[in-house]
Amino acid sequence: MTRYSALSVFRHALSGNRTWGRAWRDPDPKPYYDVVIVGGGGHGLATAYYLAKEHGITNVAIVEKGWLGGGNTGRNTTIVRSNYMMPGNTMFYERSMQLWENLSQDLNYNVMISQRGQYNLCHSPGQMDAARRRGNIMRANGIDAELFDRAEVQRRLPYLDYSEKARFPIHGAIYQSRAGTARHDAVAWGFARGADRHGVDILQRREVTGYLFDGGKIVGVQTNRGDIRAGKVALCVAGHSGHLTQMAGLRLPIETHCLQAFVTEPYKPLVDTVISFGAAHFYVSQSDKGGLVLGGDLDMYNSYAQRGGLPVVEHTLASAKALMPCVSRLKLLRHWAGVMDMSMDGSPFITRTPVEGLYLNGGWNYGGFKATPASGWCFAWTIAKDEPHEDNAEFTLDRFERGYQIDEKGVGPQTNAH
Amino acid sequence: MIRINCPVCGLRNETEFTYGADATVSRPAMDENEMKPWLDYVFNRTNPRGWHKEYWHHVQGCRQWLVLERNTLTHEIGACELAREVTE
Amino acid sequence: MAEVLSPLKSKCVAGHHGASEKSGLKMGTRALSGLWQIAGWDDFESAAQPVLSSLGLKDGGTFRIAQHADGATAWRIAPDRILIETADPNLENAPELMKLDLSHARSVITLEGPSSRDLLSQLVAIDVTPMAFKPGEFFQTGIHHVGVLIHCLNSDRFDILVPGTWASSVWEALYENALPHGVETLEVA
Amino acid sequence: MRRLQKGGRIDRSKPLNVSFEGDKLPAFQGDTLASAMLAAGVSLAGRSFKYHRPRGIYSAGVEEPGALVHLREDDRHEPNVRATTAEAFDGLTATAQNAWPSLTFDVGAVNNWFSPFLSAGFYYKTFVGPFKHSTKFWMMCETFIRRAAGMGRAKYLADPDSYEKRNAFCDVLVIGGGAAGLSAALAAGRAGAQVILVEQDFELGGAILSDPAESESDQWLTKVRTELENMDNVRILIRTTAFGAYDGDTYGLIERVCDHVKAPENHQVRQRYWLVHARRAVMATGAIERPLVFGSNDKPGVMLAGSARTYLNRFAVLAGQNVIVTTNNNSAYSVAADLARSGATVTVADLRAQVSACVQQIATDAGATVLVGHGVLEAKGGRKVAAAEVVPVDSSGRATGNGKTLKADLIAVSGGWAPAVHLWSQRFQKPVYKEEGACFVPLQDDGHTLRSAGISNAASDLEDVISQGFALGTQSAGETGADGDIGLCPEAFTTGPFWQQGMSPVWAVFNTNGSPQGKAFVDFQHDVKISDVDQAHLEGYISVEHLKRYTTTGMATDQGKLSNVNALARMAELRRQSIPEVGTTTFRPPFTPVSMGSIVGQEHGRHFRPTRLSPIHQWHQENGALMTEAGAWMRPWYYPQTGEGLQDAYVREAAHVREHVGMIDVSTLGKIAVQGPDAAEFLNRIYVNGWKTLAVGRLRYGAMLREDGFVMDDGATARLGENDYFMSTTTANAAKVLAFAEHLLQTAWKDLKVHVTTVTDQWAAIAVAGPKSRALLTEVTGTDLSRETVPNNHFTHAEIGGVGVRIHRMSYSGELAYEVYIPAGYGRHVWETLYTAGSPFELRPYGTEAMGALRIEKGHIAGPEIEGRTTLRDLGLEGFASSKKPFVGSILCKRPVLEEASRPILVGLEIEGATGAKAGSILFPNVGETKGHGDGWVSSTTYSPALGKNIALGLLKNGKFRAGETIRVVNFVGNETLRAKVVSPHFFDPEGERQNG
Repeated sequence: MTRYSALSVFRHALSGNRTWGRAWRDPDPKPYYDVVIVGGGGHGLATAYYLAKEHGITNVAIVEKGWLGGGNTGRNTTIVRSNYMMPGNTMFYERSMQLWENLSQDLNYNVMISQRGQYNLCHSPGQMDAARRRGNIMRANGIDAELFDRAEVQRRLPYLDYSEKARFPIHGAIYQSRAGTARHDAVAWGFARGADRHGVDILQRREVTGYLFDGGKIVGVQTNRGDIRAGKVALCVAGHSGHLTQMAGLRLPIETHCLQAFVTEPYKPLVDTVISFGAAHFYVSQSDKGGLVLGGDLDMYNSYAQRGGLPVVEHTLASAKALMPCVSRLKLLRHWAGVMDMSMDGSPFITRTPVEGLYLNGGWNYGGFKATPASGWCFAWTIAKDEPHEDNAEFTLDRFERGYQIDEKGVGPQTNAH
Repeated sequence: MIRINCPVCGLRNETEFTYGADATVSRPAMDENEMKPWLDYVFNRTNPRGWHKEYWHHVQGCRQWLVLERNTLTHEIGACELAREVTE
Repeated sequence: MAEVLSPLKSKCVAGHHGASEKSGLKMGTRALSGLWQIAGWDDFESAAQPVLSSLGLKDGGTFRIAQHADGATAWRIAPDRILIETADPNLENAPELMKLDLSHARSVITLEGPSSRDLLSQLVAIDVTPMAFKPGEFFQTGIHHVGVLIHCLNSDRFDILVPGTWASSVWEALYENALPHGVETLEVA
Repeated sequence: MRRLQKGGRIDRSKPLNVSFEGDKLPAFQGDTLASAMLAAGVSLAGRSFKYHRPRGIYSAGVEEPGALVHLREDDRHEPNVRATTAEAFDGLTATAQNAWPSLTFDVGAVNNWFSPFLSAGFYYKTFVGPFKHSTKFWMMCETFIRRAAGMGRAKYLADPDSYEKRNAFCDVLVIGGGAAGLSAALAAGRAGAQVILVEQDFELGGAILSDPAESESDQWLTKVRTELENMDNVRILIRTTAFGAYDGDTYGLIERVCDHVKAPENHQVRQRYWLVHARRAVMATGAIERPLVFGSNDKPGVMLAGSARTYLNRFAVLAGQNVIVTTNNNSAYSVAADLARSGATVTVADLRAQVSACVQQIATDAGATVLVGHGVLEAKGGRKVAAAEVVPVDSSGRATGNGKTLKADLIAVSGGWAPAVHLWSQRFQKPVYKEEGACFVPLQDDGHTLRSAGISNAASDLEDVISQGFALGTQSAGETGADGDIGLCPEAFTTGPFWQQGMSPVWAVFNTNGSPQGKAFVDFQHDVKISDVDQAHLEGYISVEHLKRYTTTGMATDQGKLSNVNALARMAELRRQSIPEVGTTTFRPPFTPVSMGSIVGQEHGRHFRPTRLSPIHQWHQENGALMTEAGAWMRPWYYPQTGEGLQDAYVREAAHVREHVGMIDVSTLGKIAVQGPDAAEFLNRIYVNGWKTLAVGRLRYGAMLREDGFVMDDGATARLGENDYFMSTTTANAAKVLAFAEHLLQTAWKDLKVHVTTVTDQWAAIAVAGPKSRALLTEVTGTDLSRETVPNNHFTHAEIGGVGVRIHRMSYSGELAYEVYIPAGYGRHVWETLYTAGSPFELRPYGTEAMGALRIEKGHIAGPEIEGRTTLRDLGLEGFASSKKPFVGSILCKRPVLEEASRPILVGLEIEGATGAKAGSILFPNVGETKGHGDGWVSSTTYSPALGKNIALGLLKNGKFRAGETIRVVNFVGNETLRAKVVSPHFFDPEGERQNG
């Protein structure tokens, strides 16, 4: 396995880039693994990586129905941040942030963590108060946060609409300087390469169709290309969690919804940070290639179709122009959608399940990408030790029964409102 | 653009409606005292891939709640009834 | 008695706006003579009949076609609700029927002119071509995210019933979109 | 390159002023910017994305990867405009982009020298930097990368133009105005269907426009177009792109209304966004020619063969004098022949081993030379093509011997054609691969309402194109019920070799050793070379999605219209699989990039969202109120006197209410009529407290929960009549509560005879509060409002200024107070009547900030406390909940965590010192660390004029038992720590003597 560096790039270039080795193997499955991870997205790959690296469990397979990183890992708006307020979330996302900050070095793969900062704009005194509470919780937990007034936001982001015409005036913003973006595909590839290096088998184009049971315990998976036995089966299939737990007879507090993302044509640097609009569900950043990456609201109805509807296209672009009037003459290049688990309180699950041998990582709502490293790290811990780490202790399925809803928005049990 | 055939107003764009909730779960009776049926009603979902029954509210029309059959994989639309006329 | 103040009063100042030398539209408002909702339950239609009859209305119309009589118009807005415009403030009482005064809850934006259907098609996601939307017909839909009732009076004349607190904003949406057609705003009569 | 003296479809009588990089170009009406550039001999049009290599004009259409320019200036500046689709207009100015300091000397071109180190994925392997736990090194590198990347430069200026949206309905939407689309529209139109025909070009005709003018095809076009133009039921939209096919048979179109003039005039819109609901759609979108891969195949002077013919026949521009036409199919023979006939020296290098004699003859008859079994190995020259190295090749494109260098200023390439299946693929699924023609086509399924005809459906010849179009038009119209006489299919016209007849699937030319010569590009705009595809394969990025993302092929502004199949073909070859086994990526909307402004239409600025105004709004504005947003509403925040800021104003206003009397516009409260024989039962279910005993003439405070047991809303409800209740909700939750009530009544509680109707618009409401409120209202109404006649929580009817109103006696401020409900149209009149009559009582208006101060003094909860995560108990409301009846949320509110004794509950805080606390501060014990989530938070704060100190409401763990304790109030983001004493939230008049007085 080549160690990547500027030197290796130089060396390979001299030989015409014809001597590179595979980033990961394409192995045949073994009959038995200690852990079979279902889903080769960022979370599954990260789980495998940390199982091997942190817990020495290397007899692990990832079973992916398509190609690794082909789901939401490669369809999101690439934002990373750790500005969560609710106990149960705050330190989990901060762990993720800390892992992000060293991820390129750890994986020897540049996942392009760009800590260009993120602004959450506020448009009323009430929103400023809510932002202050969030910022204060972050700071009390050792996470960076700053609250800016209108003048400071205008000084920093002069291209937003501060005119009389703005329907929702900007009152200020909460800012996290360590937040930013990461190159989403690279995250999947980097974890895949890292896991592979530790001996994890990545089995692509193999779809799980059912489970192998021994009594009530799950002891493996059935796939469209044969059975694989396993000590533990771990689901990392956000978007399809309900479908895969249904096969084990489990209903979840999850619905699958469709979230669209948008990219414009590439332009020279225009927006050098991440901006979230507080008056509507909208956020924007600019990729290194130059495309403005826009995100909006859910399509609102349950959907497994990886394509979105026009109302949200209209809504998102209107939000973009309301926030940044200069985008009007810029052009939308492409829009697509990902399907995701929307949970009843907007927060995830990293947990054992009532079915013995089955472990669940899902319910990521909008927040899956930024959670990737910590999700893998905590899930690996949970699988290895059969108990949660304190950072994912609240991400259990029984929290609804107990009344412990981790509801960052305070909107209640309505999946499409989170 | 999903188009819904409201039994009162006719075929309309989804923008006139709001999506409500899964219509396959029914609300327990008012005097239900057990916790479990309420937990199931409020939180747990079958979340099917394929045909689904769901509540939509025609907020910019007749303000009726509708039960719509819709395919979550293809976004095909099936029957649509007034919720009040649905018999379980 | 004081005068009823229309939320559109400040908008309705006589003048020509937008594209010069074009006058595709006239926009104005009119006062509602009185607006009532009657609502009932199982046997709504027969419960409503005495009220309708007393106003000279044959019935409550259909979900698509308004029922009109001298001084009264009825719109069947839901299976068990009818909206009635009438100057008569003392509607008949009927058992199993609830009356609700909404005379101040709606404003009317009047629209007429050769471009009125074009303008509607800019804001309404419904087929408003003459074949599809005929005089006497109405529908409830959204304009600029606000629920409205649009009533076709004749080939190029429409009444738009708008919730009063949104009326100013809906007016502005219509007005901005009307500028390319050339628009004449009419003074409140 | 030169403009021919005659021919073409340009209007030589209408010369236009057009400039590129400051140089004037000879242009005519009917030109595109690209044709004018070619006519002027401009070969260098732009720079590529990564290596900043010189790029010329490669195509004549939407697939253009190279000639991307800045168009127009100042606030109408537009980056990344394809010169090939920009219609020439008088006053057009264009400049080059992605080049610094100039197009001809571009510093970024240094990347080209380093290209071996910038191969696929190099950035994933480098720039990590030596420092652990730091992203600084990468971010430094990123700054430079970002500056070099991007294409055009956008400006921060607001767009001066306007846009509009139009909804349209039709039976048959025909997408594409070429032979197939025209035939389809004709059939559907004759049948009597409502038809919309869209064409992205500024002329109908499609590929016919590339035939010599006045040929047989023109006569066909004129005849069909004329008939269509005379049909009332056919709407023809030119300059209109169908960019997306969406659910519900909805199609998005963009009509470029004014992009072909310097600026829109007289309120014209720049672009129009059509949302078309079409019962059937015919996709007649034609095909896009495919490039061939060889060394330096990106050099200016290399052009798609069909495009060279378009420039010749449509724009009368001969794009080269010495032309190599290289092809793997017959279509390029028409190109060779037309170019040769126009005076160029033409050599055809045909990659195929065998080419039929009659096809060869087409070229040779016109004077061209044909080399069968030959391909171009490399384009030679500096900034543009000067020669081509032509080699004999085998069936896989590998050179079999030495080549010869031919002088050339144009290399016209044809790698076959790819049907434009984008719209179909967006809507349905991946297209299917058709071996014959080696291309992806839509799956023909009669269940689909969008179907394709003509070349986009890989029609075999022209007759097939026309008959497919006509048949599908007929069928589509028939399915919508249009059954008029369609007559006969218009006769086909003769044309040259048809698109990719005879195609041999070879797309690249290699050296004898199997490697490409120099840099051979797959994706021109993103500089993806065939060696990058090879490397991706080597490293295991072998799925099409990995390939695309790792090499970025197909991700440029042309979205792979040119690169897609060649990259797939190379990967298939490397994987020793067929192209369909390797698969294709999914096409996503839009088909071509669309301006964001067009989709937004008029919904921007103030009209981004509608605004809701109280019936009294104008008065507030006229009287100097500062307004604030409250959801969709605008509300008076405070009424500043000269020189006053927010703080001074609200303290004055609040103090005034406690001392005299004030009034506030509360028309924004949600108001719901609850009517029917079961109304009381309904209220009993939806509120936590009991309603069965409320008498007519009285009102009662109520709180309601969500289904999960958390507090949802609160407000007072009055019983107006036997079956008639008037519910009020908070401003913020009005719509939510109404929809929830309707849902319960129509789904779960169908047996209840209750109607709920919003009456928010029907009623203006004014709260009159303060010790003098009774005196004022008594005087102005002449009604007995004494404590005995109208005690708290009662209402009465009265008249103010001749208007019948309803006066509710209830208090939010804690003062003696009333809410006056007025029919909305009289709201302002009553407000003004009160204002005038109130003068002797020192009546003053107050805003929401003072209202907040008053309610905080009383410990009344509002939005900051009902924040979706608080329970009745948290808010001190548990006493309201009835234990005798079930209500919404009554079971789930008993879940263990919701009943934990240690939950933060509502407390009052008296802030020590002169500085007030900030809402959102965190509460900590007086000693110890200030870490974690603290003991609670501050929800609402104010300076209390009544108490003369700063106070706050907060939620504090074990708050019930901490009265008197001093705690810390930490506002980390404001760098401020205060101390506060925990007290009862009922700061002021806890016994309620004032409000009950």
